Amino acid sequence: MNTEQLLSDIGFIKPEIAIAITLVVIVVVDLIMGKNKKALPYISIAGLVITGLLVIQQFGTSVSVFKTSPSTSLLVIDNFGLYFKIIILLASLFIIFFSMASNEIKSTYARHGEYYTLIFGMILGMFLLSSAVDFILIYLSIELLSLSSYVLAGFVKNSLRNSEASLKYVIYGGVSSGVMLFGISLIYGLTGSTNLYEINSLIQLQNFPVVTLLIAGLFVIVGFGFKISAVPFHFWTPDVYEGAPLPITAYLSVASKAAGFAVLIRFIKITFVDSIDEHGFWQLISVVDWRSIIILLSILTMTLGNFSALWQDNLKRMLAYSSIAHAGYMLLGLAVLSNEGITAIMLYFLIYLFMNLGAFFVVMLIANKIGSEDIDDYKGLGRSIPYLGVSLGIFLVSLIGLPPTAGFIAKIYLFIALVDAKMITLAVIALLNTVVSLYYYVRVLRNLYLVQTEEKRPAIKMSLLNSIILFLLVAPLIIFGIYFTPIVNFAKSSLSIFGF
Amino acid sequence: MHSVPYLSLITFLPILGMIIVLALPKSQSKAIKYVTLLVTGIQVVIAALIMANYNYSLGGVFEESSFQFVEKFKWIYIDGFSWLGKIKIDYFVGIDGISAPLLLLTAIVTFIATISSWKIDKQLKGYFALFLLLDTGMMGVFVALDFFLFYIFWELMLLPMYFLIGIWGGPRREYAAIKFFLYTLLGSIFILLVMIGLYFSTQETLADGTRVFTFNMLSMMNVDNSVASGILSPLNPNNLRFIAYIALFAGFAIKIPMFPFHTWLPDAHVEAPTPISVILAGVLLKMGTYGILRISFPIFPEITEQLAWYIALFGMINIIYGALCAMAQRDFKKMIAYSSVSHMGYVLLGMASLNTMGISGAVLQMFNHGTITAMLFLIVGVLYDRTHTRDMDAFGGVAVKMPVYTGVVTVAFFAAIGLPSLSGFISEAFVFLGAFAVDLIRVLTIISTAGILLGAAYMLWALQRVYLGKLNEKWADLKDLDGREYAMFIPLILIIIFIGVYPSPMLNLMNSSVNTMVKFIADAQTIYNSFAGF
Amino acid sequence: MTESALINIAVAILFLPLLGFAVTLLLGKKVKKIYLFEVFILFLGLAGAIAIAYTKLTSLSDAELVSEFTWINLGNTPLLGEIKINLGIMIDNIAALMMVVVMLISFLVHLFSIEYMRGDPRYNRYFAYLGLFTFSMSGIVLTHNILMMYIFWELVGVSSYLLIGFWFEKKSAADAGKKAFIVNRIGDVGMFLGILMLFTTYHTFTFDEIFAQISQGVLPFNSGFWMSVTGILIFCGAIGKSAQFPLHVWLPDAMEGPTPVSALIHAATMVAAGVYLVVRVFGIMTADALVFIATIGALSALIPATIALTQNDIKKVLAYSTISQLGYMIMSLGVGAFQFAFFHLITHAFFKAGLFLGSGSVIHAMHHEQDIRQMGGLRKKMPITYYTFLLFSLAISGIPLTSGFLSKDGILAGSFAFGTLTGNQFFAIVGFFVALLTAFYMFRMVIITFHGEPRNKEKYEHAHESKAVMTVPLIILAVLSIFIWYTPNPFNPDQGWILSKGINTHEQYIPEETRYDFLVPGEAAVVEGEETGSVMYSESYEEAMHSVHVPTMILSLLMAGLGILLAFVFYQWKKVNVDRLAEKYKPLYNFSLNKWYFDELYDKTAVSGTIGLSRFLGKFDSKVIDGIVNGSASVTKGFSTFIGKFDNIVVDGFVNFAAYLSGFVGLIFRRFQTGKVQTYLVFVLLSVVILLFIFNSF
Amino acid sequence: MIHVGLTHFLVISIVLFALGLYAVITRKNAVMVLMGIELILNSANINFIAFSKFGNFGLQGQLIALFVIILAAAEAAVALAIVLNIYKTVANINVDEIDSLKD
Repeated sequence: MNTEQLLSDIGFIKPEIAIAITLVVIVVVDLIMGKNKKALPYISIAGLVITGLLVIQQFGTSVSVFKTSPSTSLLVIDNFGLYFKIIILLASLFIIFFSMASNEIKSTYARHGEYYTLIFGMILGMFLLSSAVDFILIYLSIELLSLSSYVLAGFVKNSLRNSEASLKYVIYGGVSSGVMLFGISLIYGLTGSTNLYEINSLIQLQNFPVVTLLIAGLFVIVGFGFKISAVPFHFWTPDVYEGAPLPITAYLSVASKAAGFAVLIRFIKITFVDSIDEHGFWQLISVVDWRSIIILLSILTMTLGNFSALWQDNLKRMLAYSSIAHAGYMLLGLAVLSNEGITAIMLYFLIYLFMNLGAFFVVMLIANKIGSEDIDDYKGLGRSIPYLGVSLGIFLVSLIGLPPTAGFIAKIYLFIALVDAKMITLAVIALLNTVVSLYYYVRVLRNLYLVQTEEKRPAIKMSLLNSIILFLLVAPLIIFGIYFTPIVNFAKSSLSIFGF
Repeated sequence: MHSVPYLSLITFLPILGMIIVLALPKSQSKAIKYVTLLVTGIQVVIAALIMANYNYSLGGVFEESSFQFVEKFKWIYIDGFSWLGKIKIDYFVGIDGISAPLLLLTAIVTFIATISSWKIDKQLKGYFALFLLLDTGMMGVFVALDFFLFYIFWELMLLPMYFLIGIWGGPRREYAAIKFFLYTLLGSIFILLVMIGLYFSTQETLADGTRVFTFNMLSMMNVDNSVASGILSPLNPNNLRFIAYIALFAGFAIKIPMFPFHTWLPDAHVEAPTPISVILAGVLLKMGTYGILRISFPIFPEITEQLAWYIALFGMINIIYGALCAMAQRDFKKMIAYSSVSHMGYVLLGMASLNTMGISGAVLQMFNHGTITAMLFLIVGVLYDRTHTRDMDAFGGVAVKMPVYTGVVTVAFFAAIGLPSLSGFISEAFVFLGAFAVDLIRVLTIISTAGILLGAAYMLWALQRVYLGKLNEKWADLKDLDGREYAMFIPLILIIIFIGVYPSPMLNLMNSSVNTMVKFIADAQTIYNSFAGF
Repeated sequence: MTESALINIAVAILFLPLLGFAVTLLLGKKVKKIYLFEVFILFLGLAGAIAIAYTKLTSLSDAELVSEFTWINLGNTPLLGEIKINLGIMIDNIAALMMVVVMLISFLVHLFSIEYMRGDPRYNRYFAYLGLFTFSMSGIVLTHNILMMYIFWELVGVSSYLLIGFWFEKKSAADAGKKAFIVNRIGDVGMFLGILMLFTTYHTFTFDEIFAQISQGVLPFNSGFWMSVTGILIFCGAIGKSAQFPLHVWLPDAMEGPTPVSALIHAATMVAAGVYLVVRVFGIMTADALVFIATIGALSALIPATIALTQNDIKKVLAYSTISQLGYMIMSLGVGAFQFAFFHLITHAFFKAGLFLGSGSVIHAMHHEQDIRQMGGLRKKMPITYYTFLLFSLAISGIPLTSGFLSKDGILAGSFAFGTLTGNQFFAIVGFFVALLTAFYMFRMVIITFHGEPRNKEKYEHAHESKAVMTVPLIILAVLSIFIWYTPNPFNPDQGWILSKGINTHEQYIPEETRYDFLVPGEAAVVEGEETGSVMYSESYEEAMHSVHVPTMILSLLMAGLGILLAFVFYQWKKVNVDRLAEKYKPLYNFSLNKWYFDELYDKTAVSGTIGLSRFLGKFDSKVIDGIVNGSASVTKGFSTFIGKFDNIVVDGFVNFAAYLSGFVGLIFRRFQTGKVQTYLVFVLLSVVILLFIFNSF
Repeated sequence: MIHVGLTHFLVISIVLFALGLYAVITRKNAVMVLMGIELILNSANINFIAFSKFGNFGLQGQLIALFVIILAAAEAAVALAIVLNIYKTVANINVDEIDSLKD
């Protein structure tokens, strides 16, 4: 490929470049300023904002860049990817603010340079992941993402919880990415290509040994499943979430999940979809019954997530399981194998972003004060922290999926997709799961408000900034809960995946 | 189409009130109370205005044109799904003869409940905020004509109720609250599923001629709107309408509460603070039966006909079973709670008759039970405030110390027994007259008349155990009613007596709608049978 | 013109007592003398009633004054057609007469109570309740439709409940009130079902419209059988109110109420309402229904009479005699002796009210001592009471020259005639036997109470004749118990105005094949009927009546005489030692003394049955139903160690079972979360392998 | 002189893969576990190279292998750093004893 081609292609990855530049700037500034790290978060925020603008400005384009051959390329820029990039950016933005508020992170003031650098490492990984269409790039970006998050998970060095989390994370992640890589190698062996589109067309043309394809596919899915923490690849999630610093936990639960979903959806859709019928349902290439696999995974995921969450006393851990459960719901949207389902997932993610981050944020602020994430330490706290309490309530209610919060919209949209695909049974299972989830979410509210305690509970003074962040997290849940046209439109318009 | 958006006003006024209450400082307890009182008071006024401007001749039920105070505008309108067409949800409210009485009831009961909330001292800011939120939810359910909107209001009540029981309730309040929450949520997920199913089975034609899926209840009632492929459309030879009906019915039955889904009720009532019990029994229970009338009946008329006998059966069970259980209680409030189970049975029985007298009776019974049972719970509250016990055997001879109060009690109890010249009698008589006229359920009706007897038995027994006999010296210094309590009881008594003596206004209010409903269901048979072919 | 005037008066005297009730109740606390207002209203009522009766009977004897208005109008309904409920009042001779009886006795009782109730803490409220009762009773009398009948039916039930339990501090009183109301309700449920039948068939409640449709041959479910059923169901109401067997148990307990109340409600008027009801709907009573009615009547006449023999509470004796007399009337209706039933209602109203007020005066004098064994010799102390009481006793025993003789004789003749026509003499035999018993127990009471030596000295010392306000009513009633008011001929009432003019009988409307043969008027009867206003009986019946007239008179006189004689032999001249006799026939004696153990029977069966069932269901509900939905408590307990913390959120119940289940599932799941990363990896690999095997099959 | 074909390479890679997993699962010492991961990665590498050689798909395979080697190095570096950190805090790097985080 020639240079001007290359140059023009570079024009399409401005956001990624912006991220990279910010990363470098952070490193440099960190070196120059030495002890004073005040500027770093603001630099990162600026970087994110700029990137955001670039991303938005890219909306509508649908091209494949960095051609490896006339037909194949490494990246595609399409609304689908951009949508997830927006989500990732939003999440990162919030996380920066969280980090500024979190005691844990403050305690590592000296190493803030690394911290933000690593975060941007993650962001870069996720960006590439959400628009990669070549296994090489997919694998590389996953590794990029993982390596940064391994370190971040154990960022607070002197804390055993942190270190243990990161150790588990790195081993677990290492193995799963290894397995994935092995799967990729098999696929490469079968088809002689690592480009999803090419593989797709090849599979359609000649029929490969199913077993090998299945093994390969499963191995790859192990890798993705690890990222989106789908059962049975989820085991790291609770431990790491509990161990990691809270902002990082929040970040993992939203951003890296989002990237994981983006790539998983893209992988399934590009690799195994034959055609799309007029109702927007995907016709799979009939080699392996991926749909059943996904259905199985999704049922396992939400059920296990919810039922295990019942048992948790540590709020962080409970939220970890709840995030697993939500991954399960979203997998349902994928199981539908229809544009409708994908829209549902994307909508769900946007809303999930706010409610989950919100929940973690409140937990963090409370933990900052009372130094515990144990649900039993929340007893009777509600009165002394009116605003935090109420907003936590709203987040949890939204996580349950009750109107008039956006959580309800996310759920109902998912169910609409399911019923539309005549998957009533799945819908019922999901709904029953919702009822189960009520137990543990409400348990928190119960401890906050219903339980009367004698001893005076500490009041928490909120800095203006935190109040604003809290508001920014709560407001959308209510607004979109009542008037959700814009987000649905947004999700819908971002549906177009390159090549279809 | 009225220029004044009465319904939106009456529905969202409490939200405004809630905001004001939240804005007020904790210390301003008086102000908070008065704001709430004012808001609910205005609601009563608006309700009165609505009744004043109500056109008695319009039928409603299934045709939008004959609904009143209709407000309808685009709420959610998402275009350009190649395969799904548009997503369209309207803000669509309006009332007909079936919702109008309940609207009035809600306004009145809420107002009374506010007065009886006066004694609340614990965190009253939160209390009244939630109270008002609940109010909006209830009003909304009764005015919503779009299923989606209906469902939102339906769920909106859950949380406030959970907290109102859970924070201001009795010793086992947490258990009661979560039980209420879970039961109702379980019920509403069925409703949700059916709602989505119906959504995909119904398309309405827009002005520009395009057909689009809709949550509009009225469209769902019209067969012409159903989509052949829809899983709940009668055009679909292997549709799931039957299962859907059961699910929907179960969803509503939990709220009624219908045997055997009733077990949350006694707990919730016993633990809830008095005003909340009043609201719970006075309004919330009605939503179950209202939902059945407003949604199940007209949308699934053919299955309604098929299952009429079973509905009546459950009605009968509720009547007898509830009465007998009530008889067994020592806890005053529990007794009343079970009596509610029994009285809601009459509503079911009346609805099952599917004829004008029966359904009018049912709707009127909803209204009457709302007022009467509200009074009963207030009565328990009055006693509980003074003595802090609800064990009926701990009393005796209260009448000596509180003659006026006992007079009130007598009126309320006899109203509950269905004494002629008090409102309870009219509705029960209508229910029986309607149900007896139907050959199918006549036997069940005859058995149900035992309820008349049992009702008298447990009510009078309670009356005697608590109020008559020798005065239990423990309560030698009981005070009779104070002004605030007069304010709660007198309006209710007047309503009960007025409707008992001259029910025509109420009956006329609902009559044309009930007739329309009956006719609609009767006619639907032939229409739906024609699909039996394929 | 006069019609409308009468209607207006009627409406006025119907609602005046309600006004009295309201005013007296509301002002009772403030104005001490407000009860006088109530009494005054009753006086007006009495005047009005008499005016109505007089004009009605003299000027427009055969007319039937109706005025109605539409109460509820549902218009033309889809499935049921036109639905329109009219309420209104109807004045025919029977109603007019009944109004006089009600108002008169009510007024007298008001007077009597002024003295009797003096010093009661709730003095005014008592009069208020009396007002309520009078209102409801007038409603029953004046209604022109069965729905309104039912409405006021229940209202008298309530006022009776309030008055019986007036001294509610006494548990027995409160119990009695409750019992009365509930037992009545049993009957009312039957009546209500009957009403349902009628409405479902005829879409109206108005008597005349129903009758009209019946005479056109419209029957419930088009069968005579269901017509009879309907009739019997309606009659159930009467069984309850008129305390007929087997629902008679409430009346004796009702004596817990103040004695004037017993006189007004439980002797003269309310309990007679049952008879009045049957009189009203007599037109729809088929032969089968009437036989049923007659049987009930006969039993109710017999059983209480046997019980009254041994009772020692003066009011209890009277109560049982009341039931017995009501039984007479019902029986007489059953055998078709329609007029005499109503005639006896009137006469009985007067002398029984008299008896009660008399006993009231005695009780008042004896400081609320009711046991006749504590009395005796009161004759000298309270002459007026004694002589009036004696007169009433003669009347109830059916001794000539008293009103009682006339009506009772008519009833016996009626049943006798019925016997001769149908060959079933059961009712006649019962009738005569009861006549004997009645005479006996009445005079037993008279003798023990007023004759002989005082048994309780100091009570006797304080005893004294009551004040005029109490004795005057007695005298008035006594006067009214003499034949002359009803007929010139003391031995045959037929020529008396009350039978010839007053009670102009209804015809029957049901198809002729369902009636008694003798209730099918032949041609001649109709011709004759036009003179008497009666178009009811076949001439064969008229003849039978004639033929049995004299024998009946003789027989009944014998019975009454014998009864009185025995009473004197036993108690006055002590020729036979009663106690020895009682010893000798102890079982019989106890059986009678304990009222045939009816209360015990009902307690053991119906009452405890219901209570037991309710207790069971109560448990059932909290344990099983909650259980089924809730999951069995034992399981929950067993695993409570597991559920531990989880219990705090959702204590037991469904919540619990689901909780337990889900919790258990959760437990299984958490076993995997060992915290050892290598174990995790094993699981992952395993699951991948499993997945492989599952999906390899494709 | 036997001819070495694709199968041989594949067999080796499978064996390596299995060994790697075995090491990861069984070894107590964290460093050993990391070694296992390296084995897994390299088994994949062998695949890539073998396929690209025998399946004559061009050089893409070798290319990937290079990338992977680099990444493996990076990963190892990070992992070892973490292990070191653990060792600092608990003076022990036995993977199966580090299980304070669990249900």
